[in-house]
Amino acid sequence: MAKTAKRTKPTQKARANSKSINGVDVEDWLTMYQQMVRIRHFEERVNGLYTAAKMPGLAHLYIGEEAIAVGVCSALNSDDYITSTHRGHGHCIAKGAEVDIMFAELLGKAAGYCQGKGGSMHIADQKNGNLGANAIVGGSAGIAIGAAFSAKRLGTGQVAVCFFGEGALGQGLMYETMNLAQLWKLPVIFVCENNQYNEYTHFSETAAGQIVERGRAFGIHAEELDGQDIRVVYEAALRLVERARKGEGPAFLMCHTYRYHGHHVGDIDRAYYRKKEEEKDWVENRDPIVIFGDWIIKQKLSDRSVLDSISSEVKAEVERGAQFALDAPYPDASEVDTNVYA
Amino acid sequence: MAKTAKRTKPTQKARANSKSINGVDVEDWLTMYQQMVRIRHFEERVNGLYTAAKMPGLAHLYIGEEAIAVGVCSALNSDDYITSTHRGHGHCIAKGAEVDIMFAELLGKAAGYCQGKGGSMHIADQKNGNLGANAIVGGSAGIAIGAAFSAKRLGTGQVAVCFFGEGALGQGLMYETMNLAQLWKLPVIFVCENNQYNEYTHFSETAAGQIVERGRAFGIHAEELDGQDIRVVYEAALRLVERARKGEGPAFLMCHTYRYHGHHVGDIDRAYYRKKEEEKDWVENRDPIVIFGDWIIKQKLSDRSVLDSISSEVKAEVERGAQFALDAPYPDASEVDTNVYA
Amino acid sequence: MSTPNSQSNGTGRVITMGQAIREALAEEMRRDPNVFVLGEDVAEAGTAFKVLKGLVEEFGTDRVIDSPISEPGITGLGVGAAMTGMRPVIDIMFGDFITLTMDQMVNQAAKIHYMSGGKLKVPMVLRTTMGASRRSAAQHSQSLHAWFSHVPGLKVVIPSTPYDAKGLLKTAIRDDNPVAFFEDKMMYQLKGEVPEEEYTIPFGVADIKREGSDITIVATSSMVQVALAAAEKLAGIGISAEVVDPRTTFPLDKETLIESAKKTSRAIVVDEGYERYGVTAELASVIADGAFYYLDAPVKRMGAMDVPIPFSPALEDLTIQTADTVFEMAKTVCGRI
Amino acid sequence: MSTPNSQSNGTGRVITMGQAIREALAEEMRRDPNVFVLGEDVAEAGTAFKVLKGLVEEFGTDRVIDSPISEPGITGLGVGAAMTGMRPVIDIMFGDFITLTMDQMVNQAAKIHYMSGGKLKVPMVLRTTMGASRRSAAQHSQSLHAWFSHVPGLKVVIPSTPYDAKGLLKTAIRDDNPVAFFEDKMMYQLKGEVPEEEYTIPFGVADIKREGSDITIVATSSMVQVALAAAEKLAGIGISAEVVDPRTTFPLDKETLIESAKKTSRAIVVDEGYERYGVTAELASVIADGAFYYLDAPVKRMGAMDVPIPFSPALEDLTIQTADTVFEMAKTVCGRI
Ligand SMILES: Cc1ncc(C[n+]2csc(CCOP(=O)(O)OP(=O)(O)O)c2C)c(N)n1
Ligand SMILES: Cc1ncc(C[n+]2csc(CCOP(=O)(O)OP(=O)(O)O)c2C)c(N)n1
Ligand SMILES: [Mg+2]
Ligand SMILES: [Mg+2]
Repeated sequence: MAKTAKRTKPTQKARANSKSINGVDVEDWLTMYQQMVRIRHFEERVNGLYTAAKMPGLAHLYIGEEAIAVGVCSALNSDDYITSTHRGHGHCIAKGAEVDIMFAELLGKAAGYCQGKGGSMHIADQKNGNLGANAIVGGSAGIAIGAAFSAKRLGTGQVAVCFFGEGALGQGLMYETMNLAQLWKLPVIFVCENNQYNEYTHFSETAAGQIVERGRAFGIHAEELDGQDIRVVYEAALRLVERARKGEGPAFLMCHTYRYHGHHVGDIDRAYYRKKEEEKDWVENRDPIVIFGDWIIKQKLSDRSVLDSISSEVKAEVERGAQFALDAPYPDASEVDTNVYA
Repeated sequence: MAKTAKRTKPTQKARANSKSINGVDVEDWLTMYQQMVRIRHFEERVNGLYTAAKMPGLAHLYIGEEAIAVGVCSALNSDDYITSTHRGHGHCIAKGAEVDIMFAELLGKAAGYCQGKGGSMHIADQKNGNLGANAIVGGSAGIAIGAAFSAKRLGTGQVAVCFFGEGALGQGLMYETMNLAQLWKLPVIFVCENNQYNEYTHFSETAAGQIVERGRAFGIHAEELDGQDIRVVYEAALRLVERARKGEGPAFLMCHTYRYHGHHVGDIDRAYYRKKEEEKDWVENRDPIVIFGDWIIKQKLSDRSVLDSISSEVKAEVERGAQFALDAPYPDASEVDTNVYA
Repeated sequence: MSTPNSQSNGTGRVITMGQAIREALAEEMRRDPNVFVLGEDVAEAGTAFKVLKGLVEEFGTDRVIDSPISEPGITGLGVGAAMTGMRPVIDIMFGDFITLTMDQMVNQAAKIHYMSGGKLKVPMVLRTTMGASRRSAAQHSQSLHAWFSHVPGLKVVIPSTPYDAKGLLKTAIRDDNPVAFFEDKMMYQLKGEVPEEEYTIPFGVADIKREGSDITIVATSSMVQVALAAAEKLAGIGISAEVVDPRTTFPLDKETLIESAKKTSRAIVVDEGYERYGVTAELASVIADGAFYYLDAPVKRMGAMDVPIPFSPALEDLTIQTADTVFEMAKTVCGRI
Repeated sequence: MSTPNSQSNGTGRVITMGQAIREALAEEMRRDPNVFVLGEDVAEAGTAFKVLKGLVEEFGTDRVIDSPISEPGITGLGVGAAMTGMRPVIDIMFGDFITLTMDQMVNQAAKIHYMSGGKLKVPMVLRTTMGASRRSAAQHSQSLHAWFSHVPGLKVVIPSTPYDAKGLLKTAIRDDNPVAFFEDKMMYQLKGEVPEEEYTIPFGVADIKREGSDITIVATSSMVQVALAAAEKLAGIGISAEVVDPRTTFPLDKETLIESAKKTSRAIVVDEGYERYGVTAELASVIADGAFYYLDAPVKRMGAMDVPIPFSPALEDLTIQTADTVFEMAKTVCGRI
């Protein structure tokens, strides 16, 4: 299994022998950068596999939203929990998964994280605390508060993050779980990835009022921020995770973002629901990797060539991972009715 | 069918030839008073029937909350819609139902509003716009916005009121429907009857944050008021109904109130979840009928003897209604499988 | 209204199942201004399956309405609107999401007419999908029509051809009761003859999709094509199979099922729902009871494998019945091993 | 663990079904600190049925937890807690409200083990009620266990005696899978022998509640007492009825059902769920298939009448099977008319 790059969790305090900005080590900023780039390359390869008819089913790409998954997960420990969505590859990578095993899952191969039984929409990586993607919009909110409940009851100090798209705010379960979380001060953070669209419908047609108020209505601490700037996301996540760990209860974080591609890989003609210019504006002016890379260079934490080599290394890793998965065998037919019951 | 008392809907403007306070005719204030007393006597008789083992099943009494149903329904036209709850007798009477037919329903008799098929928890009176009590907590919110949707689409000018207990705020459906109502500016008013308890649990243990914020989170106009004072309820209802009728959208009205009796008629020993003194305080100091009666007298709209005779007339009507129902036949066995399909 | 024979109605006009469904909706919306469509991405997108593409252009966003992702809420809105004069058609994208509508459909829609002693009614349609083999994994592949079929007050339609889909959907929209309409998402491209002239198909009338004399294969929705393919193969070895499609699980045309089994003396039931406690159980037990004295072999059930539907193509294809598995079972039941 | 005979275990200790359930919970909570109970009014009130009265005094409000009226939310919390080390017992007051839990139970709980390739598991119990005749009307009287029984990944328990309830609930709590446990609310006061010493009852083992030779009556939950009363009446006219209680609808002990029917050559199945597409369909078709060559008469199904459950006592009592209706049906099946 390919593991080319060191992926240490950024620590929260500066180390003496290392240049640090905002209390974060340079290596850690670079690790975050690498993770974002890893997601980007992974997703582009997924798109390629789909286009080449090498991937069964569909996939929902995370490209454009990388700063959120990486910013939030970089504030978590490896044993903290996350629950993810149909658009879950980014969360999975950000929480520490290996791309080769992920590709295997996406191709329905036995070597995949779920033996090929789950696929893109159900990828889970329990070793790194990823309790799974979920193909029911909003469906994982109960799992997230349940994990937070366990953490609190067992006194482990773990925190749970519930990632969800703004479309999930249509689901009543979100409100039931926010109420429960706040009532019992559960260590859970609701991270709303507002990429502006529920499938093919703009969120302004589906969400009345101000989204952050949905959290505040339950007395939950809520913030709204630019999801394209990982420094902003990371800083907020660190604070809120810390707060939750100390027993101060849940938080709601609403991040503005954008998905560059279609709702899923097959959603090519998008003009009927969003303008090309809008897409162009986000891609050209608000790309999270560009914003972060430029800042790194401006701060002289590193230079372009280092960033470029991170990118090419990761790209090679991703390519090896895809190849591994393409070559891997399908599960044996006898697997079809195993794991139905534990 | 007993119809002893004239029950005209109070009009919103003062008539020239009639003493009026706050723009409401004296007769209309007295009609409201009469309706509150009718509910009170009806519910006491229901309790008596239960205690005497003459009523099948259970019933949830509305005693103590009369000002809300009457205050709100007095602001509605007869063809406006309401949806009601398991604690629905008050709404049913306030919307214009006859007590004899109601008693027949509660006793499972063929003469009942639903031919005895529905009972206390499903009583409906479509002629007066009552779309039914509902035994699923929060379960009628969809029906309420659906009725409002019809009204808007058909251009009828009708308004729908969704009555619900504060316990229903635990149900995700409430939030889904508030979002839809506000998105599409549906003429619906969400009336929260906060009687402090979800069955045997105080609402502070089940609801995080401030309840009115639950409406505001969706951009819905929300108000909080004293549900024991019908003048306050009525005034607010008039305004909000008017607003909804004009197409200005939904509203959320949270009324503080208290149920004097148990959660249902069988809930006798309540000390483990609420103090006798608390009950006593509401009954003695915040009774909606006493508050209203005292005001009527103080304003010299009427005097005690008139109020007393309203009460005794209504009491006799209720007694005749109960007797009618006790004497009425059960549905024929052949009715068991009719009305399954329309 | 006439109900021309479904196999070959002689019009020569061939359209897809998706087109047939859109036609049915468009015709009913023209006929009755109170019919409207509500669901996620139904308007400009024309649903995730593009089945309704074009509808919003004719009827506008007031009648083809994009909703938030609120299955319980929109179903509830449908119930209330139906009670007050409208005829809602609620679109639930994947049949797996009916889990979210169960309270509104079962505790509200199904019971309101009865609970009100017949005074209120709920003329609404819930359109949704079913069917696996789309590599959509466990939460986007189920065929959960057995649940609604269990519930008094609901009617359940599971069409298998463009012709049936159109005629039955028009009937569903005109019905005064809540009707659940399940469309196999793999069949939207299936083509079949559909006449230009208007028609409806009554509920509770099974359709014999192929006549035969040696064995009865009762099949629903997606499994009808599978059964027809199996029947063709069976003909090759001299077994004459009759393929019967109930078309509605409720009302159920028990008589046609039983008569066919009496005639052939052998029966198999095939459905894409999970096998246990599913539609095959009801159909099999109806036949086993009604044709008891005529049967030469036990009625065999063939549902989907009782496992969550796996993503991997290598596994998913093993979970649903195919022309081959039905062929083999029919051979066995006919004592040809 | 030993499983003494359920009919008469000789201990002489007689307790109610409600007590048996409370005992099972208390014992498991003592044994395993990760077991907790979550539901509406479960703590001081001890549930609406008072079944858990006293539990909170022993275990405190950290382990017997009152919840908001959020069936989807608390079921979801249970799923997540189960995945991360706890053993939640979620209390859903009325079985009618499982409508609200379907997504969490079916799309999440039931599938997580499989979808994760066996890496995650969901050891939780959803306790709920069933049963009519309490004058609680259409939304508080249903027996909806057929739905969960349809779903791969779930196990479903429907006990009929205090003894079974206790032993099966302990097994449910220790099981590593999501288990739905249905308690007939009219049976909480039913008394029966329950030994002092600890025991569990394995899933998937039917219990022969009465031996007989002329006809098999398969009955579940509340219908077991009805079947036993019918058997007693049948004995009076010389018909020896065997009463078989599957105890769990999944896993289902097909063998015992089939063997009994083979022995008696006649069978009836009785269940309190709606008849159509319900539990009786599965049980009847399993027997009709498995005992085909031994049966002298068709297997007859007796479920609840297919109507929303009416409030009026004059009507409600007509909708469920009674000792008399079962007696009459058995007579007919035995050719004694
Ligand atoms: C309960 C449910 N309803 C509908 C769908 C179909 N669906 C899949 S993704 C999606 C849009 C989700 O939008 P959002 O939550 O904003 O996430 P995004 O796709 O934008 O990341 C919909 C409607 C679903 N999977 N689950
Ligand atoms: C969905 C659902 N869950 C639980 C119940 C059981 N139940 C009936 S009334 C009630 C309490 C309702 O409290 P609230 O909404 O405040 O109304 P109140 O009884 O105080 O008028 C509960 C939990 C129910 N009927 N429906
Ligand atoms: Mg989105
Ligand atoms: Mg209350």
